[in-house]
Parts: sequence; structure tokens; C-alpha cells
Amino acid sequence: MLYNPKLSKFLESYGIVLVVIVMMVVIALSRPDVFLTPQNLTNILKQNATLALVALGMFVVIVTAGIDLSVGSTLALSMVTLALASRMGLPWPVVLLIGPLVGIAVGLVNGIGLTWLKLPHPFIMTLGTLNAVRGIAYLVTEGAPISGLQPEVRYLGQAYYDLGIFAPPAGIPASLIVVAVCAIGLWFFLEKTSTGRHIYAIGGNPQAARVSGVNVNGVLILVYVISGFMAGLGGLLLAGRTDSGFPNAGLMLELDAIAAVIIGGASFFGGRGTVVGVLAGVLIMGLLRNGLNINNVSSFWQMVLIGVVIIFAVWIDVIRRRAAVRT
Amino acid sequence: MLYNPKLSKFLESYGIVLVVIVMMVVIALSRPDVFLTPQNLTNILKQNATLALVALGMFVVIVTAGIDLSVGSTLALSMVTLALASRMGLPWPVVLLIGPLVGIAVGLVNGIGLTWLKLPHPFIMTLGTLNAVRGIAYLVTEGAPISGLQPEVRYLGQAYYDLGIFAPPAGIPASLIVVAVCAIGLWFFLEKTSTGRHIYAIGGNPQAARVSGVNVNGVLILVYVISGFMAGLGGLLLAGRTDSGFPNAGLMLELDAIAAVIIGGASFFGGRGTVVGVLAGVLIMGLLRNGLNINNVSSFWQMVLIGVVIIFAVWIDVIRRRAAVRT
Amino acid sequence: MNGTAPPLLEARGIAKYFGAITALHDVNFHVGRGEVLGVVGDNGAGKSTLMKILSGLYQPSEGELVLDGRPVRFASPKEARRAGIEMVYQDFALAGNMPIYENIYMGREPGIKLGPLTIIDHKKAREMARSHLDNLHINVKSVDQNTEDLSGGQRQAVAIARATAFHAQLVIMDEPTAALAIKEVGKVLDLIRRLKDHGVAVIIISHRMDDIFYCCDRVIALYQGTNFAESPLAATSRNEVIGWIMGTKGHTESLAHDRLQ
Amino acid sequence: MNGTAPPLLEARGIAKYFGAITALHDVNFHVGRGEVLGVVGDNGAGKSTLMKILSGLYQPSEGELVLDGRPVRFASPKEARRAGIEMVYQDFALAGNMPIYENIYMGREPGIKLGPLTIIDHKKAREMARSHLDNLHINVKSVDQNTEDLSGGQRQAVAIARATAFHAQLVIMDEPTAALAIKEVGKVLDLIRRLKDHGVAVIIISHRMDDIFYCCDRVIALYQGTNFAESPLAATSRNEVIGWIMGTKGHTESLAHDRLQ
Amino acid sequence: QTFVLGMKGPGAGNPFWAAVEAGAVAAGEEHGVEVIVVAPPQESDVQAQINQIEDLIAQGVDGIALAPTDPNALAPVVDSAIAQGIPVVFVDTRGTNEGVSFIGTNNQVGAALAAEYMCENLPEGANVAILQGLISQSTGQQRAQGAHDGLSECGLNIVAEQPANWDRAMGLSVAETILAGNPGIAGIFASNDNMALGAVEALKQAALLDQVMVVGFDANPDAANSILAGEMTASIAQAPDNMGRFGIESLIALSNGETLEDWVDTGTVLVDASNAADYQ
Ligand SMILES: Nc1ncnc2c1ncn2[C@@H]1O[C@H](COP(=O)(O)OP(=O)(O)OP(=O)(O)O)[C@@H](O)[C@H]1O
Ligand SMILES: Nc1ncnc2c1ncn2[C@@H]1O[C@H](COP(=O)(O)OP(=O)(O)OP(=O)(O)O)[C@@H](O)[C@H]1O
Ligand SMILES: [Mg+2]
Ligand SMILES: [Mg+2]
Repeated sequence: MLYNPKLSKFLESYGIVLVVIVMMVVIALSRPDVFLTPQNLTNILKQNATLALVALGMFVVIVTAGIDLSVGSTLALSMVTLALASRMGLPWPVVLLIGPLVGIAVGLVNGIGLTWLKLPHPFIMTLGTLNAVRGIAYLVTEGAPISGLQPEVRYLGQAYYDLGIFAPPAGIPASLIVVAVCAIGLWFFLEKTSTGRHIYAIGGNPQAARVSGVNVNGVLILVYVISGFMAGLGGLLLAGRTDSGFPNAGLMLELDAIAAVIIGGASFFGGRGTVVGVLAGVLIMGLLRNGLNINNVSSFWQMVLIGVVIIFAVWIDVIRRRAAVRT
Repeated sequence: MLYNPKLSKFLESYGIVLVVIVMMVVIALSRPDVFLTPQNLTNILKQNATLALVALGMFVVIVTAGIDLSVGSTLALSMVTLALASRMGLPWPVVLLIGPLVGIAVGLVNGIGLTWLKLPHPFIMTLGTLNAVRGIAYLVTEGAPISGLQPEVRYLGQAYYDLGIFAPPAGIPASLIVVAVCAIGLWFFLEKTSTGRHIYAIGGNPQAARVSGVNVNGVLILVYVISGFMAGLGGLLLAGRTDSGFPNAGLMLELDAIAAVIIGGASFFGGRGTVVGVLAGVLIMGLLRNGLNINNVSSFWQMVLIGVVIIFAVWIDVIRRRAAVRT
Repeated sequence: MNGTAPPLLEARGIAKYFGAITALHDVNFHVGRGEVLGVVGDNGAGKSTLMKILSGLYQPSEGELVLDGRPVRFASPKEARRAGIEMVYQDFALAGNMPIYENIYMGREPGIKLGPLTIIDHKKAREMARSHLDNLHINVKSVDQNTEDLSGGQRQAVAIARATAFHAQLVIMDEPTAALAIKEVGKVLDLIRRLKDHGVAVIIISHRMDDIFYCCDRVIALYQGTNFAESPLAATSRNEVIGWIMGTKGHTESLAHDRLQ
Repeated sequence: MNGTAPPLLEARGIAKYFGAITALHDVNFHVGRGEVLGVVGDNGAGKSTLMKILSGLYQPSEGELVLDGRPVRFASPKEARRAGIEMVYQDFALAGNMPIYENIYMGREPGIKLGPLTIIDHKKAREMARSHLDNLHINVKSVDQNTEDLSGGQRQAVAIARATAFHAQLVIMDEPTAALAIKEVGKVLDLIRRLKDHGVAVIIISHRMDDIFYCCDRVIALYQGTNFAESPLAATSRNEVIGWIMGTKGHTESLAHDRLQ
Repeated sequence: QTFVLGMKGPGAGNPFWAAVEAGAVAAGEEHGVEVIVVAPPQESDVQAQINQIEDLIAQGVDGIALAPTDPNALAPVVDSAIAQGIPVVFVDTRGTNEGVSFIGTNNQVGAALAAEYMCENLPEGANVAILQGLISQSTGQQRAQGAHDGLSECGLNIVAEQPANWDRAMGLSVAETILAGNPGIAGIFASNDNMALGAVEALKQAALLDQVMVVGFDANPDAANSILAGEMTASIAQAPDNMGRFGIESLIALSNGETLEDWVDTGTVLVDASNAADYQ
């Protein structure tokens, strides 16, 4: 029996990346003329930056066996408040901060409500904020989108670096760098710091974490704050990219984010998952949409295929994992 | 210390009903002229029949610590296929069966996919069918709603019995009777039959169920079939009520159904909850919407208030429970 | 026990891998009808893993099981149960959200059978559970208590009650006395003797020599995932068995000094 | 131990209700510095519940705790830990998804402190865990194994390692030897003696008279949720203590017949 | 007297509904009647709208001007209102009930107007793309259809028709993808201005804005500004405030026993740089 424990462990943790590669090959074969153009690849990166940030935040929540349904609304509220601030002519560094700060505020409400009110499951608390925060986003804008942001505010969402080798509009998007910084920071936090490990412990056995002296409520609040912050940052990128804040941004974003996290191998029951997996999950969702669009698949068929491919991608991953482990 | 174990146990299981009563009083006080009219009460019952059925199905799934995201799409597919069948002139008993049968078929796909493909969590499988089934519903109708159902097919969704005391359009809706029959049947199944108890056992500890000789995969398939069936039946009622099958029916219905189940006291982690609680959860959602509508609250404020009231209703329930139990 | 009649259950060349970890390799043993077999071994020796294979919870990576002379494969605990094999799990394997009596009768509820469905007679199940627990002299406040609210010993008692509530050919007990108080330990050991008298075979894992020497006919020792020693009880001694657990054969007096005066 | 200096920890009039169930009522006891106190009692007597109150996991329904002569309230295990109280839980309370070494050092990770955050030195934590487990003579394949993959005894060993990895004033052990093999039992009992020598107080719950009589200074018995008897070890005998567990005082020879020859 | 304006969406993300609402409220003030405005949280939320209208009927209002999210699904509710003697007119979207007047735009004609404009300003055979709205709604279908027919009849080459669900971010993403796959594109028609503005962003970043004509629909203020800034090329203006105003006025007329025409057209206008200032 050929069996390599190191390889098996690697496959177990990061094999989902293989699924990404397979998808890329399939799409490239279907439209070789389009898929591999620098412009299209740049598009994929730009279009999925917001989802990546939101999914990273959602991931931290899911590691604690929680859920944050309010991310889409939080993103929308961040977008419209920063767009309002921009239109009111506040200095751009202040405007830049507003998006993430609004996210943090919503996260605080979620976390504190959850722990202080002792609600049975974050589903309820964040379903509440899903509705309430979206309502507030509509109220502050009276339902109308607000466009015309300061160029500095737009920078992160819109700029790209062609490095002298790509023809515009291709290049390394600034939003990719934001995602990379967040992902690396989150990875370091989760793997190397005490609080990060406590997040995993709470997902594995909250009772065990408690008796080990972990401040479970404190960590939970932090976790929802991180998720809110990421959603706010995602809002900043999206506002920059679209040059506007619209209150119906991010509808159903929570489902996409959760899907990316679970596709990436995290467990809904907490305690398991990796940052790399989440990014792979985001890419799978993004590649899927891109592949269908560049093949001009009609919107009805897109739905059917998205459904089938999601199941299929996860199934391949399951098979791979089972193959990697002898029993 | 005044302490009555029987009362405490009753409050623990059914006290959510108190929340429903409090809500009714508050709404009645806000619009005494409208809320208690037979017509308005009839409306509430009719409007929430579909949600009640779908939530009952979702409840069974959640008891096993699962989730069924595809209920909204299943409802839509059932509606459009039975509307198509009706328009094709199939005999009405056949048409009546088509809705629930389509639901059962989707449930089978969910259950079998889940157990045979060994996907890590039903979230993925049912997210897949959420997309795929909705896509199919659009494809078979080419996106256009189909109207004109046979009167017999519409009966369950539309008829009501004025019992000679109510002025039309008020009375006991036939759909209420459908919900009552399903709820009582489900209660009996869950409480009194072996398979029903196995559903709770799987939610509590799937390993324990397995070593007790429970066919866990078989029960799981059944559970998703029940959920699909309920969604299909809900589709039949909705088709009857609206005299049409429209492929975008039931969008986001899964969130409402899950919310009703959790508000009704079931645990997201499985093994806990009651049928009465679910019905109370549905009524809380329905009363909330009705109360806001009859007070003509604008849709933005409705969102904010729905969010706040959901959190508040569950919180009251938490407090009540804690008060009932001495520690 | 041997000669013409095959043993009740035999395991041949069993191995079990968990990824990189080899929990068992080349394990052979058998248990006869009405025999009480003691299984001893150090922590992590593979005792529980072996028993989980016998009860159908795990599939062996290699090797085969032979029941009554016929090779068998248990794809699930349900199949092993149908073949008359019951097990008390070391972690009890109870559904914490369900009352004691439902845990005991799960999968075999008393009541009216309607095809695959049973309409449960909850009253009867409660009474049966109460009288069965009384027989075992196990003390719980009510059979309606959820098992997650029980003390460690009470939980273990419920697990034992479940495995012995029906007529089995073979009852496997993985450290059944670990969490029990003295009186209850005595009752369980007496129960094992009674089972034996009724022709039921019992495999008992225990770290307590008292248990092993009170009720076993034969004892086998696992060491680091494989067979180490085996002997009829009459032909061995406490100190020898303790030596086996530590992986030594022969002179063991010196090793066993600290616990046995 | 009494006279002028107050005992290390004292419990006065403790009661604990779970809804309709009274787990403890009017329990009083104390433990002195460097004293090893044995707690015995039938299954469901309330031993674990009492200890969970001492470790801050439960709040008492009535009564108070006095530490070093000062009344205290532990709102969480974190506070009890800060006061120097560690506990080995009967169900081990380990995070199954995390490796052994992280379970041992959780909440007190070695590394660089940055305010509330510690940047963990995983290498150092692994080494510390390995050497600590070696000290306890506990045998695991690797400190990187997740605890959910461990055998019952290995899990118990990890729980003991966690409670003794740091300097405590009082270590509470709830049936710490239940799942351990003979050699490991000896090591744990020796560890308790060593802790005592270092001035650490230990409360040990056990159903094994061997454990109690090997290392305790004093023994108290709970019966149906309240104090039943108490005595310095020297002034009692195995059979008397066994009688207490069964709720009898005085002549106990007849009750103890079946397990002790 | 109390009249209801039942809109499809809460003007959320789309000032169109805000204008409808404003027209209705202004008409209500002028005629001294109360106007209640309701809308489901999203344009796709058919059931919420059914419930809202039912709840209003229960309150005994005096007339309903309804923009049905799904004409078929709302038909029974409309019937029951009429059965209780409550007059109903449709605004914006035509319903299926016989004998109920419709006050609104012909979306297909409007989209054809946009197509005609593109045909006139682009060379024959040029490549064009269509960003569709929610194709499960009749408005989405009519605009997509009108544009498709108009563009293909005059000999333009439609290289992509993709849905972007009325959404600006999705309009941007889909436009980016279309541009990546079809370098030589000369024109984009979007079924609403939100998606058109998304497409403008995509073109800006691809530095193709001067080569590609973008035509939207709705002529909302953002779009008007964009047209004046020379970014978007044109849009189709409906008269949403007229829908609201005529809707309420028609109800008043009906409750006074007058009769209405079957279709009160509120008209469409092509908006380009010459008249965009009127729509800011
Ligand atoms: N699911 C698993 N994954 C990986 N390793 C496992 C798993 N289950 C058991 N092991 C390993 O296999 C070995 C044998 O475990 P087992 O539980 O059979 O021991 P045991 O003899 O029952 O010990 P104890 O007396 O402590 O209960 C141990 O080293 C354990 O760590
Ligand atoms: N969370 C709970 N809810 C309800 N009852 C409980 C709960 N925890 C414990 N009990 C009850 O309290 C009593 C005391 O339990 P406890 O666990 O303290 O017993 P113990 O003395 O540790 O027993 P053992 O020796 O079996 O571990 C038992 O009857 C148990 O059923
Ligand atoms: Mg074991
Ligand atoms: Mg205990």
C-alpha cells in the first residue's frame, strides 16, 4: 500500500486547490481565446475581492460554529454611509475609515446581543440585524443610490498595477492586495495567536474552552466584530469599484459567503477549516460564474449549472479526501 | 421558593405561545378597528399557510441538525409544474398530486445526494438544488408565469368556510385545515413512532443512533423527502391562492422558514423543538408582518422593525425559560 | 469449546489504520458460546478499536470475522445487532437529548408494528425500562431524565442496560465498571455471570484485575495493537496479567510493586 | 490545619438545583493547604456537581465558598483558575478538534505576550507538552494528535496533564483513574503525593478504595446530595468507607461481602 | 377618502419608484385625499405584495393603484378587491384582470426606441451587447425583447445577452466579462440605468468609454449626470411621476362613477445630451 502521511495531510488540508485548478483547465479549454487573457483574469480577481473579504469574515464566525447572516446588509450600510460621507465632502481619510467602522459597529451589536441576550443561536440575532441594518441603509439613503466618490476613496476598489507588462485594463488589482493582506493577517491570527486558537477551541467544544479559562463571550464578540469589519471593508472595495453606494448591494451575499466557506472545507459545526480553503472556495464560486458568462450561458441554465457544479466540486473534494486517507 | 415542576416543564415547551398572545394584544391595541375583524384574521391564516407547511418540513430537517435551503425553489417548481399540467388539461386529481410529487422528488435528490455522495453538510447539497431547481423552474416556464388553474386544483388554496356566521371573504380557510392535518400528523409521527424518535436521536447524537441500530442514512433521506413534500404541498396551496404558477415564487422562503423554526424554540444543533413551537414561530412572523401592514408602516421601517422584533421575541422567550427554571 | 464446534465469533488477522496511525495489526482471537473473555492492555493498546470492529461500528482495514463458522462483514452496528452482538461503548454512545428509557429501547421500541414503523407504547417502554434498571439495581431519579443530565455512573448504567435489555448471543463491554460505584460494580459483575449462565458470551475490557478475576473464563492481552498473551484464567495470576499489560512476560513481581501489596 | 489558620477552601451550606432536581443540599466541607481530601459517594450522589461549583463551572443555588478566609464567587472557571484552582473533569472537557499540546496549554499558551494576545511559540508548547507527558509516564503517539482520535485512557491523561501543567493551590480530580491502565494509575497516585509534598491541596473523587487509601489524608462521603460522614483516613477502614457509600454507618461487613475478600 | 399606491419595490436602489410615489402623493395633496404607499421589500417578493394588498383590502380602503410584481399571481387579489367594490387600476405593469385600466409605459416600445437610437448611431453590423434585467419579470422580458428585436432587425450583431438583475455591481461584473470576451464591441444596451452605469464603470477602466455607446433605461438622475458628463450616451425616460399622479386621479374618477380608457399611456422619451438636463 503506497501511503505517504505527509502528502495525505497536505491533501487533506489543501487539496481543494486541486479542484480550483481542474476548473480553470476546463474553462480554459471551453474558451481558450478569452479565459486566459490578462483582462479576464484581472476581472475574476477584481470581481471576487469583495466576496473574498466577506467570506473570510464569515469563516471566522463559522469556525466558532456560528453564522453571520447580516454580512450583506452590513456591506450595504457601509457603502451608503461612506458614499454619503464622501458626498458631504468629509476628508478622504475619514471617509475611508467609515466603511470598516460601520462594519465593526454592526459586528459589535451582533456579538453583544448574542452573548448578553443569550439568544439560542446567532442565526436569530444576525437574521434580526440582516433586516434591521438593511432597513437602516434604505432609510439613510431614502432608497436611492449615491454616486460620485472621492478618487482617494475609490483607490482600493478600482486601482490596478499594470507593472508595465499588461495592457490596461489588465493588471494586479489593488483589491487583490487588500485581500492578500487580510488573508495573511487572518491566517497568522488564527494559527499563531492565543485568541485565534481559542476561536477554534470554541468551535470544537465550547465547554472545554470555558473550563480552560477562555473568555468565551469575549472571543465571540470579537469574532462577529471581525466579520463585520470584513463586510465593511468589502463595502469599501465595492463602493470604490462601482463609484457609488447603493442600499440594495449585497443581497443574498450571506449565502454566497457561507457557500464559499463550506466549499473550502470548513465545517458547519465549527472548529475546522483553513484560510486557504476559503480563498479556494471563493475562487470556485467566481470561476464558475466567469466560466458561464464567457460561454454566454443563458441565465436559467446558469442557475442549473451553478447548482450542479457546487455539488460536484464538493463531492470531488470528498472523494479526494477519502482517497488520501486509508481506513 | 415557589416552584412547580409541571408548570415549569409546560412553560419550557410551550411558553412561546405566550409571546404570540402578547403580540396579538399589542397589535390589536394599535389597530382595534382592523386587527380583530374576521377578514383580517382570515387573511393572517391564509397568508401563512404556505410558510407553515414549509416550516414544518424544515423543522424535521433541523431536528436532525440539517438544513434544507432548497424549499423555496422546490415550492416554485411544484407550482409551475402543476400549473403546466393544469393548462395541459390533465385530470384534476393528477394535477393535485403533481405538486407534492415534485416536492418528494427534489427531497429524494437532496437526501440521496447527501448520503450517497457523503457531502460534509446538507448546506452544500441543498444550496446546489436551491440553484438548480430554481433554474429548472425557469426553464420549464421560460420565465413566464402560468395562470388559469382548474377550480378543483385551486380548492385547497382558495376555499374558505364561512360557517354561516362570517361575511365573505372571511371564514375558516381550507388551507388552515391542510396545515392542521399536517401538523397533527407530524406531531404524531415525531412523538409516537419509532422513526420519529430516531429523527430526534440523530439530531442528539448520530453516533448513538447508529450504534442503536438506526438506519441513519435511511432516516435522513426520509427527512429531506418530508421537507420536499411539505414544500410541494405549500406550492399547491400557493398556486391555488394565486391561480398561477410563477417561477420566482418562494424566493428567500428558506430564511423565513428557518427563522420560524428557530423562533419556535428548535435548536440549530438538532434534537430539540416541538411542532407547536414551529406553528407559534410561523404565527410570530405572520403577525409581525400583518401588524406592520395594517399600521401602514413604510417598507424601510418594516425591515428595521422586523429585525428588532425577531430578536426581541426570541429574547423574551429566553428570559421566560430562565425564569421558569431555578438553577 | 473447540474440537468440532466452531467458536461463536472469531477474528482473523485484523488490522486497522487511521490515516498514518496503525491502531491494530494482525490481531487474532475467538470467543466461544457462553464464555466470558477478558481483554486487557495498556491505554491505547487498541482494545476499544478491536471491539468497535466486532460491533460493526468500524470496518477492519484487513482481516475477517467469522461468526458460527461463517465469514461475516458487518457494514453497520445494525447488522451486528441483528446477528446478536451488543456492545457497551466506552463513551456510552447515548443520545443526550432523549430520556433514559428511549435510549434503552432505541431501534427496538415496544409497541404496534406497522411495516417498518412502530407506534411506540411509551407507557410500556417506561415500565420495562424501570423494571430492567431495578433488576440491575441502578438508581436514577426517573426514567424520563435526559441522559445528558445524568451523572457519569448513571450514564454508564444506562449504556449497560441498553446492551442487556434484549437477548444477545454476545455482549461486548468496554470498561463497563469504570464509572460505577462499588455496589453497582458488583451488580454488573453478577450480571455478567448470569448472562454466562444463560449461554450468552461476554467480552469484557477492564483495567481492574478484580473484575477480570471475578468473572472471566479466559483472558487475552493486547500490546501496542497486536496479540501479546492469552491464557485460561485458572492458569494465570494477577501479577502475570499485570505484566502482560506492561508488555513483559515472565518475572513480574518487581513491576507490580506499587499497586498490589 | 484548623485553630488559627483558616482552611484553604471552605464550602458552607451549598445547594444546587437543576429545575425539579435537587442535586445538592446543605453541603459543608473544607480542604486545607497541602491536604489530600478523598470524596466518595454512590453514583449520582452529587460529587461531580459539588466539584463543578468549586471550579466555577456552576454557580451554587445556595451557600457560599470561602477561600483563605475570604468569601469568593467564581463567575467562570477562568476566575477559579486565577485563584489557583484546577480541575480534571469526569468527561475530560477537551476540544476534540485540537491537538494534545494545544489542549494542555489552552488559555496559558507559551510565547510572546502582546497585551491580551499571545503569539504562540508552538515549538516550545510541543516540547513542554512532550516532557510534561513523559513526566507523567503517559504514552501517546504524538502530541500533535487531535484529542478526539485518542483512546479513553489517553484522553484522561491529557486532562490530568492540563490540570497539573501549572502551579496550582488546589487540584480537583474527578475520577482521574477511571479510564487508566494499572501502570498509569500508579503514576497518577504518585503525582498526587508529589503535589502534596509541594504544598498543593488535592481533592480526589474515586470509586476505588485503593486510590483513596493510597494517597488521602482525610475522606468525606456524600449521600443523596448531602454530607454523610467524614473522617481522617487513619481513623477509618475500607469497609467503613464502603458502608458510607451505601448509606450505612456502623456494621458493614455484611454489605461489603461481594467485592472484597 | 383613502387610496393606495401599491408599488413593486420601495424605490430601493431605483429612484423610479420614488418618482411614482412623489407623483401620487402630490396628486393626493391636490385633491385632498389620503394616499398610502406600500411596496414589498424587493421587486421579486410576490408573496409579500399579495399579503400587503390583502391586508389593505381588509382595512377597507377606497381604491388601489397597483404595480403588480407578478400580474398572474396578483390577479385573484385584484378580483377580490373589485368584488368588494374597491376600484383598481394598474400602474407601470399591466395586469391580467379584464376591464381594469392600465396606466404606464410600453416597455417594449421604449426598448425599441433605444434600439433605434443605437441603430442610427452605429455602423451596420457593429457588435452590441444587452444587459438584461431580472428576466423572470415581465418588465425585464419586455425590455430585453424590445431591444433584441430592434437591434437585430436593423442589422446590428448581438454578441452577448447576459442578465445582471437590475444591479449596478452585477452590471459592472457582467460588462467586464463581456468586454474581455468580445474586444470589438461598439454598443451596450442595459435594461435599466443602474446596470448601464455599471457598464460605464467597466468601460472607463478598460479605457474604452470613447469607443462604446451605452444606452440605459429610466433616465434617473445619476444617468442624466452621466450623459451630461459624456459618459453614458442615452437613456429612455418614462414618466414615473405621471404614473403615480394619473393612478390616484384615475381612482378618484372611478370612485366618482366615471369610466376610464383601457390604457392610459404615460409615454417614453429618448434622453441624450440634448435634453438630459431636464432629468437631473
Ligand atoms: N479515530 C481515530 N483516529 C486516529 N487514531 C485513533 C482513532 N481511534 C483510536 N486511535 C488510536 O488508536 C490507538 C488505540 O486506541 P483504542 O481506543 O483502541 O485504545 P484502548 O486500548 O481502548 O485504550 P484505553 O484503555 O485507553 O481505552 C490509540 O493510540 C489511539 O490514539
Ligand atoms: N445538568 C443537570 N441537569 C439535571 N440533573 C443533573 C444535572 N447534572 C447532574 N444532575 C443530577 O444530579 C445528581 C448528581 O450528579 P453528579 O454528576 O454530581 O453525581 P456524581 O456523584 O458525580 O456521580 P458519579 O459517581 O456517577 O459520577 C444526579 O442524580 C444527576 O442525575
Ligand atoms: Mg478503550
Ligand atoms: Mg461524577
